[in-house]
Amino acid sequence: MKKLSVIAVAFAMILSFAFSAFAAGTIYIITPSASNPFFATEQRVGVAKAQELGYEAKAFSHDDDAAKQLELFEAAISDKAVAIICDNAGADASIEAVRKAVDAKIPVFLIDREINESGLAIAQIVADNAQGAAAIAEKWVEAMDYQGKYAELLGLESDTNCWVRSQNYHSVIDEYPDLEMVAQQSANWSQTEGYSKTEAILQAHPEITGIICGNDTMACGAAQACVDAKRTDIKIIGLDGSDDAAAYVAKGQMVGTALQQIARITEISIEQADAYLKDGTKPASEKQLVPCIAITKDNVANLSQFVYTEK
Amino acid sequence: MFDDPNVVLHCEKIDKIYPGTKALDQVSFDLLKGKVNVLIGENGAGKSTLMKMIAGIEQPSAGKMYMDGEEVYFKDTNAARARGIGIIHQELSLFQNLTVYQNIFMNHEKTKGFFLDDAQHIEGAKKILKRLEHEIPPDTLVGDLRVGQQQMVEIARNLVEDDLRVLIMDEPTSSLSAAEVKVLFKIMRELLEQGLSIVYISHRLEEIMEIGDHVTILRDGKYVADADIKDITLEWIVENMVGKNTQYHRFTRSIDLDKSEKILEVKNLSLPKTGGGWLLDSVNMYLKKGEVLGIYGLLGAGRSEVFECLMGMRPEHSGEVIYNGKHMKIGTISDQLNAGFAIVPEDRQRQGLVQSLDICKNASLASLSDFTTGFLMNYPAEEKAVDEEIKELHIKVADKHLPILSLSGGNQQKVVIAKGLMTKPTVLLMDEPSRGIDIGAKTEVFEIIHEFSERGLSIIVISSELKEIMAIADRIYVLSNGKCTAELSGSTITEDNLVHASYAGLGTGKSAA
Amino acid sequence: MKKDNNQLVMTLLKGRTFIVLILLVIFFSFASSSFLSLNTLTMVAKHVALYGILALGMTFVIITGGIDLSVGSVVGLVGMLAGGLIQEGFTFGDKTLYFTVPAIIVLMLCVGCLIGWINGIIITKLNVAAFITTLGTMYICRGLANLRSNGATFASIGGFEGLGNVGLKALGADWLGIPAGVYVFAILSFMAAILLNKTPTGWHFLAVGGNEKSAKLSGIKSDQVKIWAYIISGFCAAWIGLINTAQLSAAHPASGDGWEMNAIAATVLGGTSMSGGSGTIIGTIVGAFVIGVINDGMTMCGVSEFWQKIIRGAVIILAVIIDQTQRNLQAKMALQARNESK
Amino acid sequence: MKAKIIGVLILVAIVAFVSNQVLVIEKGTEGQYTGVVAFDANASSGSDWQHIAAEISGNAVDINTLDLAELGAGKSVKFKATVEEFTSKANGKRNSITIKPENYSGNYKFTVQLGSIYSGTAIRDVQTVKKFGDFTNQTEWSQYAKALNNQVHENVVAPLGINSEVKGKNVNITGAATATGSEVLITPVEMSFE
Repeated sequence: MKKLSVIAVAFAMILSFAFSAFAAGTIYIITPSASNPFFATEQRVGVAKAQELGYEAKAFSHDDDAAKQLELFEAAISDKAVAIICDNAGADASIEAVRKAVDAKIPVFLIDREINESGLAIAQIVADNAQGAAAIAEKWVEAMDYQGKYAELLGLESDTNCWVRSQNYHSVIDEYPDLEMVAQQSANWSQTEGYSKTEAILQAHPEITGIICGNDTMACGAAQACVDAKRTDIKIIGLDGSDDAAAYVAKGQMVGTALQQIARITEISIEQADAYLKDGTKPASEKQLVPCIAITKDNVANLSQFVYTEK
Repeated sequence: MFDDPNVVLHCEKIDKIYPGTKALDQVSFDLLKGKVNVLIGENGAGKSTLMKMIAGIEQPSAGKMYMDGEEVYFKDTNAARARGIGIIHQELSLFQNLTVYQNIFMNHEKTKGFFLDDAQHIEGAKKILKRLEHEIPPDTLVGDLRVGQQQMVEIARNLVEDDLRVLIMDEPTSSLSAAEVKVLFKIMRELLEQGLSIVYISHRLEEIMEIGDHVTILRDGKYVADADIKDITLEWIVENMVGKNTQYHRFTRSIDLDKSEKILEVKNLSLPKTGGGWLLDSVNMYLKKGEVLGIYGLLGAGRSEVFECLMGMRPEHSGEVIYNGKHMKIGTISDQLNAGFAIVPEDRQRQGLVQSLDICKNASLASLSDFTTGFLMNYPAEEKAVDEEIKELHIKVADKHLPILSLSGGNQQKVVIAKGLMTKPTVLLMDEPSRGIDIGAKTEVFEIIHEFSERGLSIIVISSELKEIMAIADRIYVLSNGKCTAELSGSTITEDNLVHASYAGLGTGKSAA
Repeated sequence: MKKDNNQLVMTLLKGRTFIVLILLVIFFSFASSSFLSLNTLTMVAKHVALYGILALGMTFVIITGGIDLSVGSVVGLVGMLAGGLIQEGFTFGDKTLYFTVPAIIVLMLCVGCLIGWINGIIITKLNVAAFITTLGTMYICRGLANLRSNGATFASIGGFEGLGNVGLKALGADWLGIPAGVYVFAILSFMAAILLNKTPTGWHFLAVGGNEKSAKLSGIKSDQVKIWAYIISGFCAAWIGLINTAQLSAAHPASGDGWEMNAIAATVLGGTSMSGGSGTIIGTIVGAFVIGVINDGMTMCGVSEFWQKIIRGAVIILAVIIDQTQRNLQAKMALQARNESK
Repeated sequence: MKAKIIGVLILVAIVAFVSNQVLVIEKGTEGQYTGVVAFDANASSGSDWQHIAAEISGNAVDINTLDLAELGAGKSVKFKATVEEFTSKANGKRNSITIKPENYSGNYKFTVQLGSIYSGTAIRDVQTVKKFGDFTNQTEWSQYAKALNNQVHENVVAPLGINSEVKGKNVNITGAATATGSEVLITPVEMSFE
């Protein structure tokens, strides 16, 4: 009997989370892990904007697992969602999931990252990682005075963006023969790993004067490791534009970061979804690049919660 | 070459050496055709080991075996089975998680094409169980059966094959009721008529006289004697089993135990056995201050269980314990330690010592809380206490921070005793304190026992060695099959009394004496 | 009176997973209007197939008293190898070999079996604990999966007519409205049930897990039996590697990360004892469905990711507690029955 | 023994089956079988260059008619100017000239980048010959931008052999201009010294 009551309590618990208001339809917002402030911003802004426009919104994480993403898409289809907003789990591995939704007549709006297929999603509102990486890399090259040894922290190697960012860093940096990369390690987008890998690299290559990082969480880890090792001479860049990174930039412990205007991108996607659902208006072009803004000490004050406001 | 039509299997000078001990020493054995060949001997005499060789479970270190005039070598049970040798193990070796028919046909499965033919299994199981007069539903889980029923399933497993020539039965009746034993004997006679040969190991002497044809006695891994049952008496068997070798010096007591008060009394101590029956069945005992009390019995008689109950390791026991004149509620192990009980366990390596710690830590492990200052260890105090104990027990130690395994067995045992004594006990429980140590160390251990009892420590000693217990104990309780079958003291402590009492509880109702 | 009560509770406990499954389905049908529909149930079945098939193999391993942590990584590795064979072929000297899809399927199943075999050999012959061995192979396989493409994805899983390697996508498609993975799940479940219940080998799995010493005394080659359990597990994982790749239309080196835990959870929910010796295929299937229904049901109800994890964990622990309760009660009832017959 | 024979037979069957189900081709000749051509940014930019240069020239407006505050991400511009300074950084990889446009009186600073490395994506961003949507992803899109910058160097800047002697000369420039703050960066598509 006791066991049954335990089960009953468990059900009641689920129940209390289950019901929320029925509205003009449900928008699914599917992003990578919400443990990262960047993706948490996508979920927060997305849900808020969708509710403001009168929709119910459900936010989920696919944890960069393409199979889990497919499961979430299929759940959305079964749940008869009216639209799906997705920051996807891989340019190639996500195509099938998007196709599934489109086949079920659910419009898909991709944000932040694109997929390697046109004509499926209504919109792909992409943060221009390539341009952002190149832009901040140029700032970094200047800060390095075009010479010196440096290390690179890569993101999760199975993630498309990891390589987009790395390639575009290198498209700028590799033009300068006096800049030499002596270490390249994956820190899996993680702050802890960014910290520990940086410590290890500093031990092995004390001569480095720069570290380029695939995202801000790793860059923050690297910056902290350099601060702790009293290596104020090391020039670090990241990419995302998080508040944590901005704090390091403001203190001069990082050279800069590139802001992906993710709050803006998410809002645009919901607005476009709303327009499409109301009267079928599609955006002018499917692929829309939203440029990144290079953030350095000069303009870091303008950045807050992934929103850039000129002051 | 060996060829005798009356002998199914001949063992020629078999040796079996385990690390440290010689379990079998040049044992030759003839397995007579169509007979019940009885093997008898005290615990550790090597009966089961010899049977393991014949059944292919283990292989002899030296010696040969012959069957049908040719030499045979059994590399595993399958090889022995192929020669028609089956074995019923002393410990049940059934699959508790499977059904009766699955157990019976395990590895002898009947198939139709690739698939199991369960209909045939169930049919076959029913037939065999009917023959055994135990019509257990074949799809019952073995884990749900009584031990006696499980024993029947074990026997049924061996009868399922038609080509069986030799059946080894290692104490098959130890958990059977009188009625079940009758059925078993009936089946054994049937099997003999069918030309099977049986090896029968049992402690129940009167059973042996009833069913046996030929008896072989082993002692300490050596052959002692063999004879046809019709030519011998129970007394002859006991005499040959016990032997007349070593004698220990008997200590003289300076304490007058008659005037000593009872420090511990146990009334109606019972301990249920999982799977039915009792490990301890209404045992009554008392212990006086300064007394050395012996508990004698065969393996599985319930000796260690008495200690386990007293040390709080068996919360499921029932009965009353009076300690220092007051009723005592047995708590956890640490409660019992605090109350003044200490134990020197039977299995030194597994229960007595922590191999990874050094000598000093092993000795002080049970009394660490006596050597603390605040939350921290007071190492000087600890080392001083250990040093004293080492001196008192004459432990030969070069450096007390050496690994415990660097000591000889006897000195290891003394460390375990030191550990018990360091808790400053009122009652010291010693389970087989002389096991696995050489004769010199044994004497020293006995001296320690004597010395501490003279100082007023009350000690209970378990031993399965007659000579030892007779030498050190002031008074002896004999346990047999969970029952207390005798209380001996002074002149009544004789080998005959001890042996007969130790078999008394096993009888099918009447006493063997 | 009390005895009847016990028997009722016992029956409920034995069928607990199934009862929980029914309750969950009823609950989610009320909680989400679109849950109880053919489409949703097909979807749940498709998702269940993924870790259900892993759980089939895991059931054999756990029955023999082991554990296989490497299955998730084998999924990733097999997917990458299959994707690589389709997209880049196998280069040998100055020739490149392109296999047909049936050949790739056969090869990949062999890879799965091979990894299982290696696990089994290390565990039985070299006496390394199963947990450690498969933890090691888990890392190795994940590393190899990433190494195959340097972390990149193989996207051209469809193959090319000209290279004769079209067709893998069929494993991710629907056949007569039912996903291919569900057919594979059904067939493998059927085969596993036959193997476990209807063949001598099946008995040997149970015997080795229940009492290895007795099994050896009965002449069963317990090492071989255990090795087979790991081979079966690897075989099942290879199927998931192929199906998952086909469903995603891309081979992704992070695929299957952490799925071994889902498989273990499904197996345990299905009543397989972690100490070995008991377990059923049907139990595992029901267990997999319980997890699937919880996952999809909670998603459709909009339960947040973080809460989902908490609830999933609670369900697993609860299942084991109930399992233990059942065992205790069973022992108690057996004792009771015995005392009465006395 | 029986099991071993069956095992070997199964293995042989697998090998036979797999070796029967394989296509062997010369390494690197996949294209002949699949008809797939890999993306090549340089090839693509080469064929587009003439159109793009022409488009930028055609759209170019005089810098004095523009509100420079709205220059932002890029516009096509043309003007005549005087070279004030020639700078060379990073071993000649980052050459540039600062110029003063004719008739300009504002306080913006004008720099023309002369390579060999060019920053930014101004050329790509002002042209309309190719769109982002024509490419598979942003990587290709950014490779395309870089390839266009290379075209600038090859076709426009390198032939002129510019060095510090250009200081004080007058120059005619058409190109793509972007602004950050009060600095205008020009990537030329046509350039001639007088």
